[in-house]
Amino acid sequence: MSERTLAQAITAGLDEALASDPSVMLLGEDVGVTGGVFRISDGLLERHGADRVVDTPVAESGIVGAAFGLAVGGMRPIAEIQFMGFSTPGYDQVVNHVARIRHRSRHRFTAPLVLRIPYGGGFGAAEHHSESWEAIYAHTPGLVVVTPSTPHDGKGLLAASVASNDPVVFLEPIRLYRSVKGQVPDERYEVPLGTAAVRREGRDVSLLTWGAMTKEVRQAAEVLAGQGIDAEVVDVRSLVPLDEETVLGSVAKTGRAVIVHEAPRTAGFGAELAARIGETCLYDLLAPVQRVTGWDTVFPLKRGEHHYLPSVDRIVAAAVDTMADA
Amino acid sequence: MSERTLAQAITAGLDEALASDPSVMLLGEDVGVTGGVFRISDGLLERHGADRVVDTPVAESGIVGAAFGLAVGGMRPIAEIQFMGFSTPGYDQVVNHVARIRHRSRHRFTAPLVLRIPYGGGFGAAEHHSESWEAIYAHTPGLVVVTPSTPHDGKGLLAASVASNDPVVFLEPIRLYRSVKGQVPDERYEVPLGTAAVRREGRDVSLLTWGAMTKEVRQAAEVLAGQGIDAEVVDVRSLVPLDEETVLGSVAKTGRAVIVHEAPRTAGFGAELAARIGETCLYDLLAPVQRVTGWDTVFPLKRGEHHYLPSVDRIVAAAVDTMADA
Amino acid sequence: MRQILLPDGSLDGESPLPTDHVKRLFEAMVTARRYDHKSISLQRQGRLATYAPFEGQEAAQLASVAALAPDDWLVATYRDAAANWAHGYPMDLLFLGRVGDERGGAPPEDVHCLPPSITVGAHMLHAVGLAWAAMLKGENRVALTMFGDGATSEGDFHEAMNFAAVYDTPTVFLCQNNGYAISLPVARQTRSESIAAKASAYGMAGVRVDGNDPLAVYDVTREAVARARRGGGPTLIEAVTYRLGAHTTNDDPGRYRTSEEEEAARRRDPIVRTRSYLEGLGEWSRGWEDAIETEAERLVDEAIERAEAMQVPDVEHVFSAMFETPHAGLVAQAEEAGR
Amino acid sequence: MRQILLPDGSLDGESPLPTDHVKRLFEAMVTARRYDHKSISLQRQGRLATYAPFEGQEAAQLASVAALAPDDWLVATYRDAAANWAHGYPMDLLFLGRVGDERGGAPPEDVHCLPPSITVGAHMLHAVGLAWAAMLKGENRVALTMFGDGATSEGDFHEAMNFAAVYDTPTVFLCQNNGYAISLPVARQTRSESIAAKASAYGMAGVRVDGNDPLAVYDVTREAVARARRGGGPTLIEAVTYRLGAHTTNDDPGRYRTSEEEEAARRRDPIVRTRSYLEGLGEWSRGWEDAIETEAERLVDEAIERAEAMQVPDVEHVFSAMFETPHAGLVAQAEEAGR
Ligand SMILES: Cc1ncc(C[n+]2csc(CCOP(=O)(O)OP(=O)(O)O)c2C)c(N)n1
Ligand SMILES: Cc1ncc(C[n+]2csc(CCOP(=O)(O)OP(=O)(O)O)c2C)c(N)n1
Ligand SMILES: [Mg+2]
Ligand SMILES: [Mg+2]
Repeated sequence: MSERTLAQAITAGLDEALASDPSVMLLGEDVGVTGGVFRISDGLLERHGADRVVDTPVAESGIVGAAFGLAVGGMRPIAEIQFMGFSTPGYDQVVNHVARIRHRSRHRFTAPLVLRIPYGGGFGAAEHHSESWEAIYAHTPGLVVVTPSTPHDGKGLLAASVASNDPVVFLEPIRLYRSVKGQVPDERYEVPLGTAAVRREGRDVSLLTWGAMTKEVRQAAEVLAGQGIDAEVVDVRSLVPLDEETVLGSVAKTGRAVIVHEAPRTAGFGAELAARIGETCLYDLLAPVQRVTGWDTVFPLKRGEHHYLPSVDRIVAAAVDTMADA
Repeated sequence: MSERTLAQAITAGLDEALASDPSVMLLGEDVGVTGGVFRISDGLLERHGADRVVDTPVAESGIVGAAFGLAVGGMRPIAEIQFMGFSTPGYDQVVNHVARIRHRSRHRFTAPLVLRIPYGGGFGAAEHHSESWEAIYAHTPGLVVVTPSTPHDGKGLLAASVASNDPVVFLEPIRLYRSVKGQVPDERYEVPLGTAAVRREGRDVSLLTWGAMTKEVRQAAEVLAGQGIDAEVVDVRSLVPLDEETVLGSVAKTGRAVIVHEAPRTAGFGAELAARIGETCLYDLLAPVQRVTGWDTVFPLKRGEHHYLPSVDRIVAAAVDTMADA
Repeated sequence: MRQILLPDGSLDGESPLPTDHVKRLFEAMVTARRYDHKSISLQRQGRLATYAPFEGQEAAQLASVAALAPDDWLVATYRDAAANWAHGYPMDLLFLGRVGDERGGAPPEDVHCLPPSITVGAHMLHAVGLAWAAMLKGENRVALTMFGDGATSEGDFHEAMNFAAVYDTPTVFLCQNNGYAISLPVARQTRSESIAAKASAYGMAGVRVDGNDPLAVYDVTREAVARARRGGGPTLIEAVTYRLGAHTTNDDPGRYRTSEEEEAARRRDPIVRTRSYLEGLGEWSRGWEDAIETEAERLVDEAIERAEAMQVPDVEHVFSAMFETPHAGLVAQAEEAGR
Repeated sequence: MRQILLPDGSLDGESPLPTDHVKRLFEAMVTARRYDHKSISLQRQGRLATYAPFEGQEAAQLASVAALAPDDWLVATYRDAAANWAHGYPMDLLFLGRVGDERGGAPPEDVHCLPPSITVGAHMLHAVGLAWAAMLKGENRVALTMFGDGATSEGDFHEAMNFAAVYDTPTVFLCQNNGYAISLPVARQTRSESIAAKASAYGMAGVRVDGNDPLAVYDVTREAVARARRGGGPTLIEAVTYRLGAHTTNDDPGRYRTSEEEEAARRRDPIVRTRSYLEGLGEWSRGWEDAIETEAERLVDEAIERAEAMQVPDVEHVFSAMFETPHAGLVAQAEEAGR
């Protein structure tokens, strides 16, 4: 066990994956010599060599498309996109090829690659550096979509993603890279894809979230506790496959749900959760499901981002609202 | 008034737009000399000249990106993507630029373009020719997203789209191009963006849909009528902005909803409707909202597509189910 | 433009192939054309979905593939059935894809062809990745990717060419310049003096060859494959050919080209040219070609028969190849679908 | 590589610019550098978000823009503040964007600059579209787009170059080859012998120029602009320069380049070179440069003051520029946000 930040845990996970399987390789813009704009792959070029840790030209479709070919050809590439806002030039390759080759070829060919994408805002960045587009990946059949919010999950979900024979979109919440710390086993372990984690048990209302918003949601739960409301915090963690048992089970138990995400509300992944809750738990519901989300706007620049990001206050207010509705 | 198919109505709308505003132009693959793979722009090159009806190289990002510049520069380009499956190479330009320039420049620059995308399956096509990706456009703040299901709407929504000072994604249901006919005014008229249409009034259950599925949904409503169930058919038509009054009002009235779309279920636009229904009409609901959708799979090739597309039977069964649940 | 076998059937230089090999190529071309014609007629009968004919491009496809080793990758398009077949893709599976069945995308384990690409452009990067993987794994494999003139307008062409050059992957880029991207002639696709000339933008070798000349096509491809195999990096080959048929069975070429142009192109038919050559050598007879035709017909007919005899997939088929193991939500959907 | 003003300050050939114009360029370079240094220090104080310095690239940016008419479009990047400022983009708005306020993206009506592009690649197509629009509308406008060496790896570069050439749009592509895409040196981005050489793949004129030579940069840009304006089509200019500073204030160039390399590059500083030239002409004095510095400081300080004095946007700001008129759903969200 070592105390690590989320960033360090992911670095450790990458290192281990490279060390334990010669077919694993890393590619992306600036991942080698500089260790990536977030230094997540720091030291890996020195340790594993330039064949395995590859700096690419600025060409996202090239990165994903080449990674696809590498994967079909028997490698296990981990491709990095520098920021989610720059993932769209590679989106065609993901949607039309990465997600589909297994189906297209009836299992004859597979593309076991991991696409790492730092995402989310809250650090006053320039435009295109704060996006949360998990929904457009979750809407694409054939992809696994996960996002860790703890150092333990950072390493464990990564191990499971690299081991997976299906392509995995691995979303890394930038805001948490260095702001969460925790004990991380030094040996290899997997956090299974397709499992959610209950971060706090509670009876009154389920707070469902993932990625960086887990932080505000946990804080909100504490505030609510102070007001006598016992919130359950569910870190959905795996959007596809979804752990319905844990996520919907929580709502069935509490009868109330607040869904929290950074992405714009309309057609965000929160809508999917709300729809499933309505389908499965309608008769358990004591109040309408609430969504506390980013707005249907561009992610604002520094001066405006506090107006956009779901705040502890907004989450608390929504939860209180669901109680009042009972 | 003339009797026209949806395809003919759109052609008439394009012709009129070109004739009435010299800044309107058409660009896309094969739109000129051949009139497009669906012959929607047939005759327009001859009538309006090669400056205004432009055959482009096979380069979707180029089409959208150039259309963006044309629009910012004062033209009103109507750009065509040949099939929705080929829209993803241009998706980056749409999401990061077309949808954002107004916000980025505080109204100083705008991109009033129309992006026409034939979409949907049901005609036994090759892979990538049957996609329904409306959700990934609806999830993008800054875009208007509409889809006509009648010849009247085909021309009227197009007129409104071309006149709009905001970018419009104009989705054309391939399966309906030649299979629906109706009276279309010869003069110019607009069907306002942001309005839904009630295609059949009913008291028992609201069937919410858009695009090509309106056909099966209308048929389902007739079948249901035969079983004594009075279904209301709402053609959502404008996904963004959504006509909440009509769509949610219908559900509030009937207390039951079945949402029908071709796209994969998870994080499809149906989830958004279900979420809004849950938020707004929870206490009106007499049964869980149902989604009858494409599956979370690749759209199958010809031999399998009947397993995928929502059928009249599935829609009827879901509606009956909501009645039983009461 | 490299040429060896001139349009009149005479040679300019020496044949890189022994005559029996040329005869086998001729056989393959005749067989492929039978497949092509059969596909069009099956499509007219509603037995195949949209079909993209390759008539006129047989030399470009078959003579280039003839330069590959069986373990080399072939990453080609919807129009390259001849090439895929020559590289081992069973004809019945090629038909099956056009019948509208995903199982057509699953060539046998020992066949190194990706399923034909339907999207234009993206697959060239796949060939780069496959070649790169082979390089990293120390396998002695080359990846040849086929694409059209139209595909060179896509951003992915640029990124694929660049990656291949930067990482020196053993990739051969074979562009079949058949004159058109659907209706758009090459002159309106690019102002470049040729497609081959684009290679220099990537510091790559580029060569233009008469795509209807099987000997020259073979020769330049063999060179490119050899270069790639010895670590000399990628090559762009432009095979100048012509699509004698329609873009697809949905297309009407009369809208964008003249019959004079089509007739002139027919005179450059690679099969006619190869026949003249063999005839000149005294290696051709009507009887021999008739025998090839008869055998081709049998082969093609049996292939479509096998394809059509494949049981129509059940609902399970839609769900069963999305993931290695379908997850619970998908299993639930499959049950819902089966109801 | 085109050169006129040699590194030692002497001329090879004739200056295309009268001396007073060169002096104005010198003034602009010094002022821009002040802006650059100030931005870095403001960023360190937390008053600006991440900043991308252009030190060393002043000649490439300012001498090229000097060849534009006021109505011509400039479509440039995050690193091109000097160029934008020279084309009329108010300095306070350039600061404001970096302060993190969208109003920085709204230059006045008579300024024909798009907001600086943050994405790499996409904006080149915007310049093509703008130039095309001007052509169709019979306006006599050219669009100049600036981008880095790294951007030439993106598919959008390819599509932009191709569209510009195919439609003969009056577009000037100005690549500032500053040696790196963040950490990746040009030699590992492409195997092309130069960036300029890529022009021939599009049948376009391509020219390589010493980007630290303001006279040559002006000269080649003037030629390209004139060609575009008279309907002669687009040009690709590669201005070979060097980014003396970090990629951005978050970057540590020590990770990927040596101090020797940096020092050698400093010796090619365009300001030093221009100073030597003017000095040689007897047109420079320390006092004059000091006066420029003082004026620059005032200008820059006032600009940041104005930017920081702009009221912090309220919640309305987030919603009010998404559409011409916010639709009901958005109005409801704005109300929710305001609570
Ligand atoms: C990304 C993408 N865009 C558009 C299409 C539609 N389309 C199919 S074939 C074709 C033309 C391709 O021309 P070319 O590359 O010359 O190949 P050819 O058909 O002539 O063999 C187009 C535009 C597609 N399949 N994929
Ligand atoms: C599409 C996209 N991908 C990645 C990035 C991240 N990024 C910002 S600048 C840069 C390097 C660009 O290099 P170059 O074009 O040479 O311009 P320079 O920064 O040297 O001026 C990268 C990769 C981006 N902004 N946009
Ligand atoms: Mg072609
Ligand atoms: Mg650079």
